[in-house]
Amino acid sequence: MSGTWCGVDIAKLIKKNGMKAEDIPLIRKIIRRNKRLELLFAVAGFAALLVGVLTFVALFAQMAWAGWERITPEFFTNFPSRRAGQAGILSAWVGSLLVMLVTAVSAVPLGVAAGVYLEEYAPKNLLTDIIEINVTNLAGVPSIVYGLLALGVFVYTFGFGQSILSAGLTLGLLILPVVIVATRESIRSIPLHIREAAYGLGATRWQVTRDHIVPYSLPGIMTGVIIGMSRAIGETAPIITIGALTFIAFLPESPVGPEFPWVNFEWLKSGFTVMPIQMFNWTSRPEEAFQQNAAAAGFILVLMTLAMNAVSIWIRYHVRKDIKW
Amino acid sequence: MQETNSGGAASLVPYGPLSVSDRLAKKVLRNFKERVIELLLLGAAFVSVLTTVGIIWVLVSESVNFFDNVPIWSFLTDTMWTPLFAEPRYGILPLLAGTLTTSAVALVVAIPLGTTIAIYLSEFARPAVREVVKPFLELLGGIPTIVYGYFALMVVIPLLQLLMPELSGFNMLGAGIVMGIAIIPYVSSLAEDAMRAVPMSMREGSYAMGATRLQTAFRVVFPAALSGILSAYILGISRAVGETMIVAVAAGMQPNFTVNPLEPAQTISAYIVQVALGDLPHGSIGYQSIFAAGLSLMLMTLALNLVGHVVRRRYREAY
Amino acid sequence: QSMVKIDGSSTVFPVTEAVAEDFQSSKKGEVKVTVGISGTGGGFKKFCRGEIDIADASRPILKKEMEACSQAGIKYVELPVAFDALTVVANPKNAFIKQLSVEQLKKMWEPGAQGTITSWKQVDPSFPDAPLKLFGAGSDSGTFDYFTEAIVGKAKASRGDYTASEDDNVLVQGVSRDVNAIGYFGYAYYAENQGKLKAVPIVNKEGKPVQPGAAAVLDGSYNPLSRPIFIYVAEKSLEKAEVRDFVTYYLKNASKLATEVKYVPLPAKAYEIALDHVNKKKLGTVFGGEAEIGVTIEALLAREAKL
Amino acid sequence: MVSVATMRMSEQAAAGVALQTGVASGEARDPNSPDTAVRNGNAVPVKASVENFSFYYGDFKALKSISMPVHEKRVTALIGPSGCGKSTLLRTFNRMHDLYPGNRYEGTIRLHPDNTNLLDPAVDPIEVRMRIGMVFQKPNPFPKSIYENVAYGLRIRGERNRSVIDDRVREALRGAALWSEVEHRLHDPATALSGGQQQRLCIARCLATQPEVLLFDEPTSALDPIATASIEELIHELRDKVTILIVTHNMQQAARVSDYTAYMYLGELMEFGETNQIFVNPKRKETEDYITGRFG
Amino acid sequence: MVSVATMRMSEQAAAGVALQTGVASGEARDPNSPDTAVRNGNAVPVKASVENFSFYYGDFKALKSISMPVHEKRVTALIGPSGCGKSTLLRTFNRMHDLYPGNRYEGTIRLHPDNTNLLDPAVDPIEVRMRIGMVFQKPNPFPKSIYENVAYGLRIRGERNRSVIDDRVREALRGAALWSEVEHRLHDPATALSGGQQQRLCIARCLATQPEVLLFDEPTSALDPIATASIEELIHELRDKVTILIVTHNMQQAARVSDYTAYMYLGELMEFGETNQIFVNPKRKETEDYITGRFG
Ligand SMILES: Nc1ncnc2c1ncn2[C@@H]1O[C@H](COP(=O)(O)OP(=O)(O)OP(=O)(O)O)[C@@H](O)[C@H]1O
Ligand SMILES: Nc1ncnc2c1ncn2[C@@H]1O[C@H](COP(=O)(O)OP(=O)(O)OP(=O)(O)O)[C@@H](O)[C@H]1O
Ligand SMILES: [Mg+2]
Ligand SMILES: [Mg+2]
Ligand SMILES: O=P([O-])([O-])[O-]
Repeated sequence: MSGTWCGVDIAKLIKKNGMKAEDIPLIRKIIRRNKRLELLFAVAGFAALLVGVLTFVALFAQMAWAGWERITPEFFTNFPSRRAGQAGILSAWVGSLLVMLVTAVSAVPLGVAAGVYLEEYAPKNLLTDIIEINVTNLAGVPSIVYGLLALGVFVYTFGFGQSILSAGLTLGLLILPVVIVATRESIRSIPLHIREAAYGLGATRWQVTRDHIVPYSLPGIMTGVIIGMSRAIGETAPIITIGALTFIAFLPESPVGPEFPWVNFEWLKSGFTVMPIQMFNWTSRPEEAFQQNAAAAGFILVLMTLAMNAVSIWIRYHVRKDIKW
Repeated sequence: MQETNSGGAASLVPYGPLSVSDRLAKKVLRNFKERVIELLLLGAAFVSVLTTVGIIWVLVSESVNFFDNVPIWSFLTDTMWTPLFAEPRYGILPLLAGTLTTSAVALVVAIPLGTTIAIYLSEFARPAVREVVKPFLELLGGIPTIVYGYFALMVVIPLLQLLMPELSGFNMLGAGIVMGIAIIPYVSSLAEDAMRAVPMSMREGSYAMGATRLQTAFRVVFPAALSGILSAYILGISRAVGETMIVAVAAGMQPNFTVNPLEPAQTISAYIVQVALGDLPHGSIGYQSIFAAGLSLMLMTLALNLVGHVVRRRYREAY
Repeated sequence: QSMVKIDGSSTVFPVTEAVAEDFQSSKKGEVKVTVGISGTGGGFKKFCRGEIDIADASRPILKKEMEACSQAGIKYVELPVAFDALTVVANPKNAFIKQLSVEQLKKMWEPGAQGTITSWKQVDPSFPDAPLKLFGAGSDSGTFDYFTEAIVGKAKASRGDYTASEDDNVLVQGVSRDVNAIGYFGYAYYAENQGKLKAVPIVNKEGKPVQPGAAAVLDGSYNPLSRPIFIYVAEKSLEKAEVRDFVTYYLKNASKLATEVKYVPLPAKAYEIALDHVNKKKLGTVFGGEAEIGVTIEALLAREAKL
Repeated sequence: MVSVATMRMSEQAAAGVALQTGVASGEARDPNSPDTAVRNGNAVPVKASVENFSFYYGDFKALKSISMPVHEKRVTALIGPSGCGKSTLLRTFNRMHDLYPGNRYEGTIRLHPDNTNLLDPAVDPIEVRMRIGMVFQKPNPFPKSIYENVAYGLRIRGERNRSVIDDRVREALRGAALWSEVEHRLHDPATALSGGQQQRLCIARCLATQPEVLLFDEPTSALDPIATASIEELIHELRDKVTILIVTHNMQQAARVSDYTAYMYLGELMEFGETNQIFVNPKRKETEDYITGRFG
Repeated sequence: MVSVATMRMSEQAAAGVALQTGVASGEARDPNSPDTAVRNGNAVPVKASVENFSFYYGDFKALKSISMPVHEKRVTALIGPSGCGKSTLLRTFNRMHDLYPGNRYEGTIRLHPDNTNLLDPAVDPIEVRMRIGMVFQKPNPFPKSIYENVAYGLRIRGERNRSVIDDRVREALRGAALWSEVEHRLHDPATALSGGQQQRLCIARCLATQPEVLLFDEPTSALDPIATASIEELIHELRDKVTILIVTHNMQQAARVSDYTAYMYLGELMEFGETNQIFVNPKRKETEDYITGRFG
């Protein structure tokens, strides 16, 4: 009988009339064997973790190393230039900022509203099912396909051209599923009894949504939005697809106008460049010195995403903790 | 007097989907505002559907023109992809082979590593470690892929060439490995979430039997979280299939019909971005070809998502 | 606000970019200049739709493009701005390539070679039986058009199984890493990476192997791979002061800036003629919409003078 | 703390003003409505009457043809073993079941004096909930300040006047015997209160809008004995100001706080009567078994 | 169903064989171990003795210097108001608290006959858990087949032999009075069983590895009355085969199933004794108050 295992006849061990003091060594033998495997896995797990973390460190260190010298105040205030030493990322980071603004303004209200609808309002019917499957589906659609959508719809059909508006809307659609999912998850974590308390007082659905659901899920939504944005800010492929690989050595019109109503939407139509594009552009330069610039831009880009992620982590662990049920 | 709730369709889900039955919504006057708001919210939710419709419309309408010129059969069977050359050939197979091969390499890296990390974080690591490491891993997912692309080209492939001097300077292996690392966070983070969601009572049941952490993890937690873990894999696969910049930079942009990861190749997404870099004139067959390629890509991810849907249904958490 | 929109060739891009940069700073930022990279073909397409003021081109405008432009009522001034030497490069460790003839290059690159010519030995029996690794420009670029025209004899006729990139640095990386690699791209990329690459002398019409370089381009001996590069300015745009200023600035500084970005400038005379064309709005092309190879500077000057 | 004791007195006085709910007895009444308790001879007016009421969770019939009165300004306790349907019945009174799909009502629950059928689809559930407040098993304050918790009911009724709200919040907190404990920290988060305080806050939240009926679903089961005692005392004080319906699984509590008791079993109402009678002299064997702990 | 009734008979016979746990009384014993119940004159051997045991959740002292015996092959019930520390004490027996950081033990729990101190840091908690099984409040079958649930304990001990496992699964299911109900669907998912069946499955899961002590933490509180009755019956049958420690908040249940009862209050052991004595003639006023429902 193959009932023995590391020298212990388990069947006999268990079948015996109960436990005796001398059985304990047998149990211990089994445990030792089990624990050896456990240790083995723990080591493997830790190693796997290291692969991930070390890759990140290597990547980051490599860029920091290569680009360190270029990171000066002028690097942020100079336009791109053919002279590597004078080239900066002014138009790139301003462009990234403005594109992100459009992205946030388009994706956040839509995503939050959609998430609220699906969690709080949606009846169980075909339409809701379709929307729901659709959102999951969109989350898996490659970003390059969004680029094609933008090329066909925003650039040519709507005639927005290769503008900040096109890019911002494209990335907005790209992160829409992220915002929706974050909103829904965050709403779902609000306990039922809070909702019942509000309804019990005679609140309408919208009152419950406005006074409770949205405020309490806000930290979770914020986290989702920031994670989405930090993904969007590094997106290269869809922006290339709309054809935004351009030398831009100027800033778009200021969004703040000099006279009433003090806002100005000209910038939406402006050409632009963004951080990853600028980086991509520099890496394809013949002069070695531009590789330094590319590394420096990459370093700053990663820092930007790092900072955004850090904010979202901070929200997750601090702001969220303040809401207790 | 008998009154029935108009929400009548008997659904037995206790405290189920958090929708207020239509009964609540029925009141007229005060609820006019409520109705309007609901419609606005529905409209917002519908934008995602419009996005899909838009994607499909754009891809299909351009592809239709493409397939007017290129028989669909030769698109599917021709083994050469040279749409922009003097004698264009439009066989999607080389791009497909490239896409599948790089994805396979990436998954061979990401799934074991991602799963191991997920199990380790969820079942082994102390909470303090987890709280520190998890965001770190998520950062790995936030790094722009263009950065990964040059990392593959400048660091990983030269390292691989030290091991395999014959290896060409662009290859699917290096691109795939780095892509795998880039998608580890998607896999590990979601899989970990799924395992975290397994109730503690399930673990307690196992530990109370004298199981070790490893046994608990593999025999109880993993199967209990299977649906979530499979979803994580599927998301990882669709990320790999659609990933663009890493392969565009490091895999060689060479539409070879091969599944040998040591060879350079081109993926569907890399083709699209290559053409986009050249900005083909709107309306030309080359322009249409990127939409046909995009359609193939979209169909692949759609299929994956359907599989994911079925898998989630099939292995839905039973606890 | 005044704006100059330029798009087109990636080959011409470095020159135009340099001009744009200096021009903008000379105007203290009052004029905005965008320089896109869409490839020559892409640039002309936009140009003929009237979307841009200036098209960068690494080859003369083609018949089809001329038709598109005239249909849209777009007239233009053609201005050569510099010369480029398409450079065939090999890995510096490669010992057997001393020179290559157009025939040999054709053998490697013609469409029929796809899948069949895979070893150096097939190119020339004296070469070793080493795998042939090819790197070249992406299929939507003027460089590709010119190279195929010059080598294979028909624009866009090329084998497909090579590493194609619009990003020439990727090609530099590829060739510098592989002993058996060969590739081609604009001279500037070679000039900046001379340590990593070796330029292959090309046997010219006269049967002499010639290394690419400014001198060889100027005296016309580096053929057939040297070519003029152009900008095309829309007639309507020339009515705008900022565009006129920009073009004038371009032609006055092209010589200096082209050298700076490792291109071969034209003789000073050529820029004078060009400036004259601008001022007199001499429209049209001197090439008649034909792809042409091996145009020397003198020939070019002669033609321009005739316009 | 002497001051607390004296404070209590004035609080109650204030609460008395705040809690004049229901209608004055002299008002016109529907002549058909059962004015008095059915089973008891004494003439306590009926605030609500359940008539032949059944309830379905989807296909599952959780309540089977229940009929009983709820007496005005009295405490009625619902007791019975777990799962018998106590909460289900209670939650019907403010149409909580409308929040979830698939639930179905049959029969009537009439609210007097106006004789409205709470379950009529034409009756807006929001209106019902504005008239009938509910306190839940687990204290569920909103994660807002103490003040905002109490003011919430007023806000959703459109009250904007700051001083009115201030007054009502104070009165409600006094009514819930919480004022002295939170007076100086009205703007602290409600979640920082202890369990018992939170539950009293939830009661104050209901009181602020002066409901006609208060529903309690096992309000003390999540609380420690001291907090439990304070809630029971509060119910005692509220009993002659508002109609109260309370679910409890604790027989002793039912005996202590209620005037009437309904014993339910498997979705049916087994016995209804004055609490004294039910506990001392139950009419049915099953009730006796349950009360004496022989079963359950 | 006649066949079930006859089946029961044979199941019990089989279970009898399967459940001969504990030691034969003739065997050698550590002379220092308290062999008999401390408070009772009768000579029931002690399976485990809690000595001066305190427990901390971080800084919170949840159990205060508890000492009590656990008699072999008897049922000991832990009763007391919510939060008094019943579950905390029970979970100590198989070192469940080790799973969470910040928990601390003080004192000893000795397991006889070998006199191991369960709480000794040198003693591997896994070893303790292999000897002492636990059934939880909420049935927690693994998301596997019925068969695999029961086989789990054997598998983690490394048993590979299919026929041995088959036998033990059958015996355990019979021991848990579940065999006849699942015999023909052993490979169905365990989650498809009803709550009561799931709980019996969890018991079978423990029985399969023949633990020396079985811990039950309110095993019926999530179940309906019928399922509760079946679990109680099962405990009845197991009582003279294995040592059982059970937490319950239901006094009637404690009275019905246990031989000994410990009454706890606020982390202290107030009274321990034979169940009869505790229920009929409690020594302390507090115990009486609790048992008669005057408090809690
Ligand atoms: N949302 C629901 N869907 C389906 N059945 C439900 C739902 N809520 C409760 N039930 C069932 O209805 C019956 C009555 O439940 P209810 O909660 O009213 O019992 P209860 O008397 O309040 O019990 P407890 O004392 O445990 O709170 C139970 O059988 C329960 O399982
Ligand atoms: N993980 C924990 N951390 C801190 N305190 C805890 C924890 N678990 C329980 N406690 C506290 O320890 C005390 C004893 O809890 P325990 O769960 O043992 O009570 P119990 O008697 O089982 O109660 P119940 O009948 O409600 O299950 C309680 O005051 C409880 O609040
Ligand atoms: Mg209830
Ligand atoms: Mg407990
Ligand atoms: O970008 P091109 O110069 O190669 O057209």
